[in-house]
Amino acid sequence: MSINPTDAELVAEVREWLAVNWDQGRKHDPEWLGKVVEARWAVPRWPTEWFGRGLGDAQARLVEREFKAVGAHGTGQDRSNLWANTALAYATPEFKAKIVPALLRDEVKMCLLYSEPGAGSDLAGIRTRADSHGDHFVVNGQKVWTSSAADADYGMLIARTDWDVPKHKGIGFFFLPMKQPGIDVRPLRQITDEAHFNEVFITDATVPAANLLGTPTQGWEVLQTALAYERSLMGDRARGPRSGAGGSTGDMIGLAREAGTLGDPLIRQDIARVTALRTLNGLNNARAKADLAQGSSSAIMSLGKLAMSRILHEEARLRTSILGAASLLEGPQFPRAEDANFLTLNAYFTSIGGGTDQIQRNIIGERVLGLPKEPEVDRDMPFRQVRSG
Amino acid sequence: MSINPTDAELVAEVREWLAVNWDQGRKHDPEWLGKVVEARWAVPRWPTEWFGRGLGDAQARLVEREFKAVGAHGTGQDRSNLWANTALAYATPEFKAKIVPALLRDEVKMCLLYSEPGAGSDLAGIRTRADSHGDHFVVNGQKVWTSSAADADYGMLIARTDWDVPKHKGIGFFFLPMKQPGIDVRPLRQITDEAHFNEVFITDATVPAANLLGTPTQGWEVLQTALAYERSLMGDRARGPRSGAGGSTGDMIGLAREAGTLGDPLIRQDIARVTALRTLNGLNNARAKADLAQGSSSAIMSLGKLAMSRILHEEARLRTSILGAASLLEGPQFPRAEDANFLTLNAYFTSIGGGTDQIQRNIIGERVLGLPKEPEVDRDMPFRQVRSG
Amino acid sequence: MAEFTSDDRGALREALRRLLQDHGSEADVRRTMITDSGHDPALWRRLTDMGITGLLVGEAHGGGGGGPIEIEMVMEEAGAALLCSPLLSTGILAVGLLQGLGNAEAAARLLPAIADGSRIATVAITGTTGTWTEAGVGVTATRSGEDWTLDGTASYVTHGQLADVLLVVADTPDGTAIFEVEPSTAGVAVAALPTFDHTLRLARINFSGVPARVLASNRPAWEAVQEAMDLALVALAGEQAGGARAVLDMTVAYAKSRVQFGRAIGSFQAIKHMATDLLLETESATSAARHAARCLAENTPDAAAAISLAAFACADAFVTTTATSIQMHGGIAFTWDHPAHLYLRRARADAQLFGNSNYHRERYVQHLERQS
Amino acid sequence: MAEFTSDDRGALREALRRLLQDHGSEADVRRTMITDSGHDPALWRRLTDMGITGLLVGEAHGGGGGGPIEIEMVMEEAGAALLCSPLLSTGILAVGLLQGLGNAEAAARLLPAIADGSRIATVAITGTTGTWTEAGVGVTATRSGEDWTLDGTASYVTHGQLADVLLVVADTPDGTAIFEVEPSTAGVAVAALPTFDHTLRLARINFSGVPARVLASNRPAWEAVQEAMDLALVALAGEQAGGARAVLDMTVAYAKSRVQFGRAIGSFQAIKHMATDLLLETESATSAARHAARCLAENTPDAAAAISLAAFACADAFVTTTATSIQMHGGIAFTWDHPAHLYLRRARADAQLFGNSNYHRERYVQHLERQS
Repeated sequence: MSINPTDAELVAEVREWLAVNWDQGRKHDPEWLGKVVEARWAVPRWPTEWFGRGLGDAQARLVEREFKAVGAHGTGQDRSNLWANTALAYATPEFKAKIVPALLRDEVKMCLLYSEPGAGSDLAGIRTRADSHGDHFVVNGQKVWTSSAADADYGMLIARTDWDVPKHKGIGFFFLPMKQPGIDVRPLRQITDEAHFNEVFITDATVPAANLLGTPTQGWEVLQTALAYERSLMGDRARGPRSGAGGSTGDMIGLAREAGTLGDPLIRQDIARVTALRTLNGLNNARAKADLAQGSSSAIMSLGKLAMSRILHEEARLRTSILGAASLLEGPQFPRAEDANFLTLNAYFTSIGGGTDQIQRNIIGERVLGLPKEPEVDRDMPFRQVRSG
Repeated sequence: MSINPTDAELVAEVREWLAVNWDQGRKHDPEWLGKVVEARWAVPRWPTEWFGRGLGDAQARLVEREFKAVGAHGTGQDRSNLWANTALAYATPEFKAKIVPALLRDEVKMCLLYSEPGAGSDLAGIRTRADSHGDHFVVNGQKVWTSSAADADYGMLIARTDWDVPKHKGIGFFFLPMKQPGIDVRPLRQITDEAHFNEVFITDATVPAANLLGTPTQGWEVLQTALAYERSLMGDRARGPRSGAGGSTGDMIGLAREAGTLGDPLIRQDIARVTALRTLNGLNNARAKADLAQGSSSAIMSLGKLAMSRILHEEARLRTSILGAASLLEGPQFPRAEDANFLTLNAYFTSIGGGTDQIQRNIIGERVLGLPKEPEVDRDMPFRQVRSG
Repeated sequence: MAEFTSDDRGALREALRRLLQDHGSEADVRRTMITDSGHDPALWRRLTDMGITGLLVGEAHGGGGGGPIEIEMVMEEAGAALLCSPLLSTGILAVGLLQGLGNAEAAARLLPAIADGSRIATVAITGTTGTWTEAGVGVTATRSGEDWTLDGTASYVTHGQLADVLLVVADTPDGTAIFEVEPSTAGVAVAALPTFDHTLRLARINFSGVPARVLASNRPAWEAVQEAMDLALVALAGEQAGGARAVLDMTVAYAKSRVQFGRAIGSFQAIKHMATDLLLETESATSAARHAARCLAENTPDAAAAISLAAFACADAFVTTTATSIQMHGGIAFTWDHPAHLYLRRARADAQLFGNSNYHRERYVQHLERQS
Repeated sequence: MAEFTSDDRGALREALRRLLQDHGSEADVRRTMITDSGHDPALWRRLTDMGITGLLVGEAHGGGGGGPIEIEMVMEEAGAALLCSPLLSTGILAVGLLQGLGNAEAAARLLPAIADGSRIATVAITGTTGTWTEAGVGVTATRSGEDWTLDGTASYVTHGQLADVLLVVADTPDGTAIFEVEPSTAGVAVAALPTFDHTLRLARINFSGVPARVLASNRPAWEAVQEAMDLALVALAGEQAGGARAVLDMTVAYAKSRVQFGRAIGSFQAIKHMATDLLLETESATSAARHAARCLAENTPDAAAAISLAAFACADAFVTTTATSIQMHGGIAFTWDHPAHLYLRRARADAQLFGNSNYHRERYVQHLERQS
């Protein structure tokens, strides 16, 4: 590893390393990732003490480009590995030393333990408690909307550690070991009749104090960091038609042609309107990226999720219109109906999940347009006194 | 006048009186109204001390029916005369004796001095001041959205009398004499290029203490009574097309036929949608009346203004669609365009005036659906400290 | 028609509401909707005992002699409770058609068993296009002497897999005619269609050289079919209005009890204003459904317009209310165990049966044109 | 076409913005819009000096050699300031048509004077139907040897009463052709039409046996007209996006400063959420307008689709934004003296010129069909 390499030197080094170590058939297994970590390619932006090279963003992207060119995986985790980044920023040295390399090698499975049945839009209103017992905390409560909780080794948990301070100020952030008796993971059946999420019931589970990130009441701040990583990665998480046969989600023309309704002037207007929404969102995103590339931040970025919510609801509605009575049906025999109906329901994943459209509008109104916040009745009140329901 | 007459006796009495006193060509002048008042037909529900007969509602309606049958005017003022009812309920005996008969005889012209540039949705936030000087108050401030202020003898004024109590608790309600030097009435030019309203600038105007209704700080309560009278009378205050040539405001079929766009499937759907809104509102109102007649109050009543706002905006939009490029024009040469454009602008009279749609939704949500109020930051604060802007 | 006083109606509504509380709860619906038949025979018997299944059947044939006003009211309650039953098919559509045809023999033979709930009938109208118009009929009838045989496909047949008697609308060289077929007849193949609304049952029925009894009509048969569909549309409008009301009530109750940021979410303008708009939708749907029922009962000149209006206004109101309700609930309504999606499924189904909103808007405009 | 760097564009935008602040304020607009001509000749000279009136004219003819990207940008500023001027008619529509026709003689004769602002031209396209399609043309041209005469009516001619030169689209037995007419020619009757948007001027022009010079085209003339309209639509899209942005900014500023119930109204969800939705509309309109300009400048295969998309997306966004803005302001915006209605008037005008949104949506779908 050369110190302060030129671009050419860096590219030569990574190419040479890949030439020696990467073979096409290779799986992205922990063994490969271990090599990548060891060679300091996993997190080139990170400091050298932590498996990194202290590279700037531009050079790190050169590394990513070379990996991508040969189809290799494992670099760029300083951007993409939510778990490792969060741990690096806030974990205790002892826990960091243990967990960070394991995360970079993908040896531990993770899940998020944030939302609760009583704390959805108001995440700071969580009531899961973590009570300190010296070298460990005891956790009790219920989490919901957790993906992959059944397989997880650790959950990134927010839990209340102090009930006598305002709600944002009494939260701790933990790496909670998931494989222990006090943790009961149940699948959560969605309106789409799938179960991508879990409910997690936590009863007297323990977590070592060393697994705390930041101070016992610094959790809200840690969470903001973790959420920022998550957001920067998210992109468009909306899923396409379930049948997989619908082609581009935007191809309403093809759908209407197939259904024999493309000649209907009402359908045609609707296709124009709805296709335009998706196209405009694409143009907005392209403009936002161009603005960012020129160094000026863009208001548009924040609008993406809200726009996508509308697009998904409108596309589902249009599909229903195009199909007419055929939308009464479901099942694999009727893939178009299945798509229309699935997408109708699944659109709520985007309009509710990760902050409802209404909460998004608050955020955009306040952060982008600079409109004043609403008075918050519980903001400065000891959490113990905050009304729940 | 018989005491506790039977229906038949009452009808006979009013018929006989009308036969003697009413002639068809008669104008509704103060002289006629004076006779009606004198004969105690003006306000038959009111007590006998105040020109009334103490009749119940059913009998009073019999009187109204007889007046209506011959085309005579002047009875039922116990329902319809906002000014007299308000004065009767709250004025001092001396002022009442002077003003009430004059109001019943329509000898004094009135206007409302409620809204201010800084107090629209938030009427309790008025900053026009009325400072007590013993036997009179001195008034300073500015009122807006006043109809007929130029001709008025008195304005029903709300003004702040105490700045050190919360906003609803420091307001006085006055009959302000309008013909005095301190009052400057200016026409307010609307977006429709009409001037149905005025701005009223008040500089050191005086009002006798006797013209105060209720106590000096009871004004908010008096206002609620006055507003309730106003609401019960309002009905549909929306105006039709300016050209007068548009026929029924709901006849979109005729308009489209004339414009040659009735064959357009998009226009047809739009006509169905918009005509339905007006028809549904009519059905809702009919159902509300039937419910009321059966003694059960109806949620629907409250929805009328909100529904009408949407109807008016939608009808104006539809007219524009039907006309197409012709809507670019205005003026008497182009009455259809004039209608479409006037109605587009005038729809805001209903969606803003008398409480914006947004305020209406608050009221309906709270009063009809029982949803909780928002926290009000200034409700219990001395008004002096309340933020303005 | 029998005379129902307003007290009679109130008592019937109250009894039905209580019955559905006791035997048609959400848990009952969830239990029933996953059965093959999709309805609960025990509940069906109770509905029969209450006179619901035969409500529209004339008294001469053992029914209640009710009309559009009564059935609209019943369907408001059915919609609120997501009732799983073939009432729409047998007690409304088939009864309406049989009574409208003017075939006394068939009426006398079929109506009593429909009224007493022992036979379930339905009407097969549209083919695979799913357009409930004369052009959409997918079955053809061929005559040979006095005998008729049916060929072709009927689809989206409501409760077709439950029916003991099929009334089949078919094309003949002389226009539309109505036929009576027992599903067990050779050449009839009834295939259940999987429905997005799990509380509904639909079938596709193939006819291959099926002998059928023609139910002669003393009037153009399509007119009678249209009339039966109009009756069904009034009933559906009631179901939609009742469903919307139930969803609104559920949503408002949640908005009052759910606390976020230290206060009930119903105190936030976003939620409050959505609720208010849904109230207007729901009230308007109720007015539209009841008005259509009254016009149809009194056979007023504008009855057809009133029915078209109710058809699209109620369909759209139910879909809007249920769809918005999920958004207002947030995550909890994204779960299977919450009832919101059951209503959304029902609303989406109701919005397609017997023609969608665009179709009914066009019909409505045609009525307006004639009036104008 | 000249090469404009991004710095050139920035400088031009900045200069224009400053000019309009100084000489095209709301007070200037109100003063100008009530004059007969509806534009301010002094401001027009300043715009000429800045190179705006001739921006699209080729450098060979004394213009700036700009293209769609530059004119879209200029029109964003014009829309924001409600600029009263015949720029759209003379500097865009007429220039576009003259440059697209491929008639070198006419271009050399007319373009320099348009570029230096000394002559104002416009294009008469539609007749009294107000549909900007070939079928909507209301003037007929008759040939006699080498001479042509025009008869009929053109309407909704933008700035027709200001024009020194009329380019008239007319039907001939061999299809559409373009003619040049001076308004002072005998048989030409120009009548100003009163417009709801007081910042716009429209005229109806009658032609009665008017001798006219044919501007032969080396391609189907309607194609050239359509291209000129496409250029005008891109310009209008820019005006709409810029107008929407100005209205949004004005509204947000008001929502921050206006206090009711002891707090800024922008802190209420009803207002905040409306503002957010308008932001999305405005950003989308801006993206659509700029994308259409870029596609047209680069003549990409999907340019026509991009222009149609911009035409309806920007038109609807401007109308929605201005209409919602009035509601958000409340009573103050119901007064003549508040600028909100001026924007609404402009938005409603822009939504009709060169085809309304339904028309452009249909065009857009036709492009999608060809791509699909």
